[in-house]
Amino acid sequence: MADLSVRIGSLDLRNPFMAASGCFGYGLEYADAFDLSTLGGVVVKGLFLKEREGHPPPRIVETPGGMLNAIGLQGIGVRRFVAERLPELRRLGATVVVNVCGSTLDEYAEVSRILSDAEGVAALELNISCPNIKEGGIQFGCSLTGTYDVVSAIRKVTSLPIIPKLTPNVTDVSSFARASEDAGADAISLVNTFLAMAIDVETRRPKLSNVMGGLSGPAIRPIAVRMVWECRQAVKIPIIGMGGIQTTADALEFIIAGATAVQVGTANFVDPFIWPTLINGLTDYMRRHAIARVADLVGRLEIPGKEHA
Amino acid sequence: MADLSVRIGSLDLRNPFMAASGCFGYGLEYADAFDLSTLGGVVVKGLFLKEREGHPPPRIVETPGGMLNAIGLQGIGVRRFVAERLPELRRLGATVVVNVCGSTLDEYAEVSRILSDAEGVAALELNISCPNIKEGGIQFGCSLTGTYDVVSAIRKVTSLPIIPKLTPNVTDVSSFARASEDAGADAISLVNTFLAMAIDVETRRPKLSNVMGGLSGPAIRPIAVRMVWECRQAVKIPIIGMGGIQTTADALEFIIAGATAVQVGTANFVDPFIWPTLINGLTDYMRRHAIARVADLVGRLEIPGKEHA
Amino acid sequence: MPVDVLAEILSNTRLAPDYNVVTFRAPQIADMAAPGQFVMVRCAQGLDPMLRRPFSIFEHVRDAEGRIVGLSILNKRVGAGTSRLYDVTAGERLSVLGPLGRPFVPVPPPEEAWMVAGGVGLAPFASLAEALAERGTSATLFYGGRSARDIYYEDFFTRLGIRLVVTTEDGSRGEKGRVTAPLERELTARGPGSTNLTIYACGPTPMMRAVAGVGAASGRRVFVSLEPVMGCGMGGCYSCVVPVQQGAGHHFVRSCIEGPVFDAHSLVWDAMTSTGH
Amino acid sequence: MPVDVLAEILSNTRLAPDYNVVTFRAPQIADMAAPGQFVMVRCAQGLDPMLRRPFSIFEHVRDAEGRIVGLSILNKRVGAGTSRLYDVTAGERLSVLGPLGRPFVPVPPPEEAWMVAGGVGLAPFASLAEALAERGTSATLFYGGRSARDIYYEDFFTRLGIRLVVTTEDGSRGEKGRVTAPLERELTARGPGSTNLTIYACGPTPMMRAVAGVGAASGRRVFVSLEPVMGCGMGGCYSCVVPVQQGAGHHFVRSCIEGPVFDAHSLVWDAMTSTGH
Ligand SMILES: Cc1cc2nc3c(=O)[nH]c(=O)nc-3n(C[C@H](O)[C@H](O)[C@H](O)COP(=O)(O)OP(=O)(O)OC[C@H]3O[C@@H](n4cnc5c(N)ncnc54)[C@H](O)[C@@H]3O)c2cc1C
Ligand SMILES: Cc1cc2nc3c(=O)[nH]c(=O)nc-3n(C[C@H](O)[C@H](O)[C@H](O)COP(=O)(O)OP(=O)(O)OC[C@H]3O[C@@H](n4cnc5c(N)ncnc54)[C@H](O)[C@@H]3O)c2cc1C
Ligand SMILES: Cc1cc2nc3c(=O)[nH]c(=O)nc-3n(C[C@H](O)[C@H](O)[C@H](O)COP(=O)(O)O)c2cc1C
Ligand SMILES: Cc1cc2nc3c(=O)[nH]c(=O)nc-3n(C[C@H](O)[C@H](O)[C@H](O)COP(=O)(O)O)c2cc1C
Ligand code: FES
Ligand code: FES
Repeated sequence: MADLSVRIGSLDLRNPFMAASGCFGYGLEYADAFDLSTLGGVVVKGLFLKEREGHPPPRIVETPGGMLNAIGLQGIGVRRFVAERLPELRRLGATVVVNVCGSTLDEYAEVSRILSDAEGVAALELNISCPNIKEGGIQFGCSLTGTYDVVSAIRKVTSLPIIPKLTPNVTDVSSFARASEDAGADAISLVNTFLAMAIDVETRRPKLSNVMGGLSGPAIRPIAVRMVWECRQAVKIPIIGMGGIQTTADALEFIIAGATAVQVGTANFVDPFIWPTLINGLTDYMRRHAIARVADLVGRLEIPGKEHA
Repeated sequence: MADLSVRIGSLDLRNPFMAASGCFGYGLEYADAFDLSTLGGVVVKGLFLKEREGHPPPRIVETPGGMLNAIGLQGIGVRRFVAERLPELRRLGATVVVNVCGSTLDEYAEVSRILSDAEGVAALELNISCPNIKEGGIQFGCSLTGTYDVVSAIRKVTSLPIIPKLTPNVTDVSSFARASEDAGADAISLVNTFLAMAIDVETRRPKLSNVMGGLSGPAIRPIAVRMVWECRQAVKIPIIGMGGIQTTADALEFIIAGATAVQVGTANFVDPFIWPTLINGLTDYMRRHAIARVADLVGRLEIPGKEHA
Repeated sequence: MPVDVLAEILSNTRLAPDYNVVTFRAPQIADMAAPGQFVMVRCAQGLDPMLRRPFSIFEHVRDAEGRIVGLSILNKRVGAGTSRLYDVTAGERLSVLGPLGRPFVPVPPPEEAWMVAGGVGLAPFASLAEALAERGTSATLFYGGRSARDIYYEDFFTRLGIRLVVTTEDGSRGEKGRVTAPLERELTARGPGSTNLTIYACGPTPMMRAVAGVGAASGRRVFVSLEPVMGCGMGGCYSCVVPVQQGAGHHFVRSCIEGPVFDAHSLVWDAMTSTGH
Repeated sequence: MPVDVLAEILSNTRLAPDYNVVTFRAPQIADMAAPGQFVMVRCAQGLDPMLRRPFSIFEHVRDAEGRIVGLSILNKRVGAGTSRLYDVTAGERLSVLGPLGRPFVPVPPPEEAWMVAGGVGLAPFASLAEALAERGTSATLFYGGRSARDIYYEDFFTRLGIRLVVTTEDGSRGEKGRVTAPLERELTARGPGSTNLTIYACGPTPMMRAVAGVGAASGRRVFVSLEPVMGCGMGGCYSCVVPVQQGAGHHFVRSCIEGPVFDAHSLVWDAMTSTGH
């Protein structure tokens, strides 16, 4: 029987499949549909210190092979999350990763401190890459020093695994992976969404109230896989890969490119019962290829002798 | 009757629809399928000074809503093009734009000089953005000074309109638009393809012989539209927009976002007879909306009072 | 608890150039479904389109013995997904997820129930009408369409003993004009609060807003079923929010799990984005 | 000059769990088509998949009066596009672009024609066989498959007076083993250059390479129809290149316009990427 468990720093996951932030609410929304403890992990919606209303609708629009979203990080704030959601998530045995947001270094640190003091948070994913709000950390995520500063600031206040989530909207994502590693990150996750827009040509207006939004879904997968592969060459810390994963084969592309775990976002909207399918598919693949542990697959891309790049 | 003609610097186009470089051979491949002079313009495959063999197959692979290509700029070289292809293109009344490639500033300049001396070249599109070959100019296209240097070097040797083609694989495409304008470009075109990869999980090998390739097609359209809109705010020179255009509505998204003309690449593979459909669709749209000239549509995105970006 | 059923399509009945009824073999969902709940339908297997689309559960489909064998949806063709559903053929299988959302609560007698439907907004009222009939609640359906072509299923409702008031904008059927006109007239005729009656409305946002207005004016409770764009239907994406009153301002709540049925007076209509037919 | 026809599907005949024949109403294309030419089929309207797929023109489809009404393709299900084509239903319409590429040139008598087909590689030989029969050229078809299940259309060829030599890898039909075995045997029996004969081959790359080898060994001309991945079929994308000899090395040419039929001896087989069934 294949061993699906993986290790992200000090964090043990039952299997490599995690629900991506913002695509799974606070997890509890899915609790009576299935057993949350069967997932590798649940990354909850991005949280600031305070509650946020987010952007007015329309907040999403479908595009070829994907979708744009500009939710604007609506959320209940970290304190209400800890008080009202976390206990139930613990009770259900979910491996909870919190997507940490901030407008300032202090806010990132404060949110992280509160989460470290709470019971039942397995790791912190630092959202320095939300393209949809000015103060959403993208100013940190698009600057190497900004990335370094956020990670080191949070490193000081928590012993939880910290996982900066990188934006794909940069020239060289691997340099951001290195900055994260240098600042003491335990792992990195990528990719967040691609800044994009769609226009209703009949009204000549943007289709999203926020004008721009983030592109996710199968459309971006080949770019995300490339970025994971580039980061794999650049850093030693584990990578959590995501971007358009719909099937086990899609997930395997990320794992073979160098991801130790993967997250599924948009595909969870299309099929909320996707998890058993992914898990069984991976077990089956490992049996067929006689692979004992997922770790034996990570980064095992084989490049025939010919010219690379 | 709507006026479809547009102006790109000193270059007049019958209509805004151009065949994108590398997706239309040297044009002549399509000459007996239809009248090339009915297109706004034909951008021929990228040309270096010398012939190039390109990468071994497989050179393309389909991905969700798009495709990857790593052709490696196979081509006959600028001299053979001028001798063997250009005269026939002229005879057929095609508006010929040549996609200029180079490994060095000198090569860019030399290719440009040869093309300026030839009869029948309407403009030069500078390929500083091919993601598929190390020496394909991407080292210029990903650096602001590199972009500035290439454009000014070519500005010195030609009076033809020069149109740098920008890569989307950068953090801030609008800064490259400005660098191009400052260096004397007559227009810019964007986007080239997104660096990406696909993996065959059964063999654990890349699906392309070149490992990485460029993502094109509908999948990238929302990102490309966003980039055109950003560049529209940044520069005064005309923009030629492209990326996943399949229908007149898709083209209108680019025009409304700020493109004066558009190019169609991948969709030409799916439907080689797409041109009349696009042209009639635009005529029809302009009638329905009582718009006299395409110019009246360019950049006319209307943003409702609410918060932007 | 919602279930996802790869449901066989039992029939596709075209009612007009852009309206059709699709019935799915999904007894598991139909058995649980309450009036006003909805399903998320995956209109195509692949990417054309990719996301599911929300549809009110229209009829409970029964076999000869009256056993529930499935459910139907009333589909109006407006774009990619609804066009696919307009073209489906019996025998095809599509994923149907449900039942989802908070239902209409059918009032018991002596309370009266007035339903107000605009176009495809008729959908949630078939099962609500059945529930009301079961309880013996006397009910009226105010039903507005653009023209006679858009008015369907009248006998379905009359057979249940529902009183029908039909309006069309072109007057080709019933009273000419908006459906809110007869509603307002009858409400004033009744005089404020004279008898207890509750109003249920579904249709284009402006219509629902108007109904909310006349209802408030005559002090009646109004429940509306909203139809915002929905990405997931399960509370996961926060795309479907609508503004509900909070102090002086409003607060965005997810209509897929806190709705789609809302007390009209709790909504901030000025802040509402109107999608719609 | 190729044309693009939104062609009605006249029939879809399943031959086996992964082989079927689809006939299209596309007389404009069939009328112009020569043996070995191909069409680019848009397997779906949307993005599943997006790019067209290349298929050899299999039969010319004729009506009762023998007028050409369309063409058929022999489809083997290997992925997204061919799976769609395996599932199409009569009445559906798909875009078919063609005829494309350089055809086989049928040799005239007294020259003999030997055709070598591996699996779905049979496709181009139906029309070549007809052309040869018209010219009265005596012809043989060496036809190899994995098992009896993969051997079709024998009477089509025998009716044309073609001699058939069938092999299957499991021996469930005809001779057990590779199709190249009887080919090689018969070639040696003939002795080098004794009678003029030309070999035509289509199938998996390794098979075509082997045929090229035995052909060369006995000094025969061999023409192969290659099946690389093709993005456009019109010479626009440079995706379909194959290596042809140039001096000591090779040069990549576009097989969609300079092929798909090539003189096997002009190809650099060592540099050939094998796609295939
Ligand atoms: C709870 C609920 C119940 C619904 N019940 C029904 C029903 O019973 N029958 C029915 O026909 N429709 C119903 N709708 C509306 C239906 O979901 C949309 O019409 C559908 O999602 C449009 O998808 P599309 O791909 O065809 O259009 P798209 O291609 O997605 O969009 C095409 C056009 O339709 C508009 N549109 C998109 N979403 C909606 C929406 N939710 N409402 C109105 N316009 C929209 C878009 O703005 C665009 O202008 C319901 C919606 C909700 C939220
Ligand atoms: C000139 C020409 C004529 C052809 N004639 C026929 C024919 O008559 N009947 C027929 O069934 N097929 C024919 N083919 C092959 C056919 O085009 C491919 O099988 C098809 O494109 C695969 O598409 P797909 O979407 O099903 O597979 P994809 O999803 O695109 O790929 C699935 C698998 O098939 C492999 N594959 C992709 N392209 C090819 C290819 N060109 N050849 C072999 N394997 C491929 C891929 O590497 C992958 O492993 C022909 C190809 C050419 C170039
Ligand atoms: C509706 C929506 C909301 C999202 N919200 C967040 C968020 O709050 N924080 C975050 O880091 N990423 C957020 N993301 C990005 C996803 O977590 C993920 O990085 C991205 O969607 C790519 O994965 P996918 O293609 O599987 O969806 C959101 C994505 C979507 C579609
Ligand atoms: C097969 C292929 C070859 C290409 N070759 C070139 C090229 O030689 N020079 C260039 O500037 N762009 C090249 N491109 C990029 C296109 O010109 C275009 O910028 C890109 O494909 C986006 O447009 P599309 O989505 O309409 O294809 C190529 C694209 C494809 C798909
Ligand atoms: S539709 Fe996703 S939260 Fe309501
Ligand atoms: S398939 Fe595009 S050039 Fe041959």
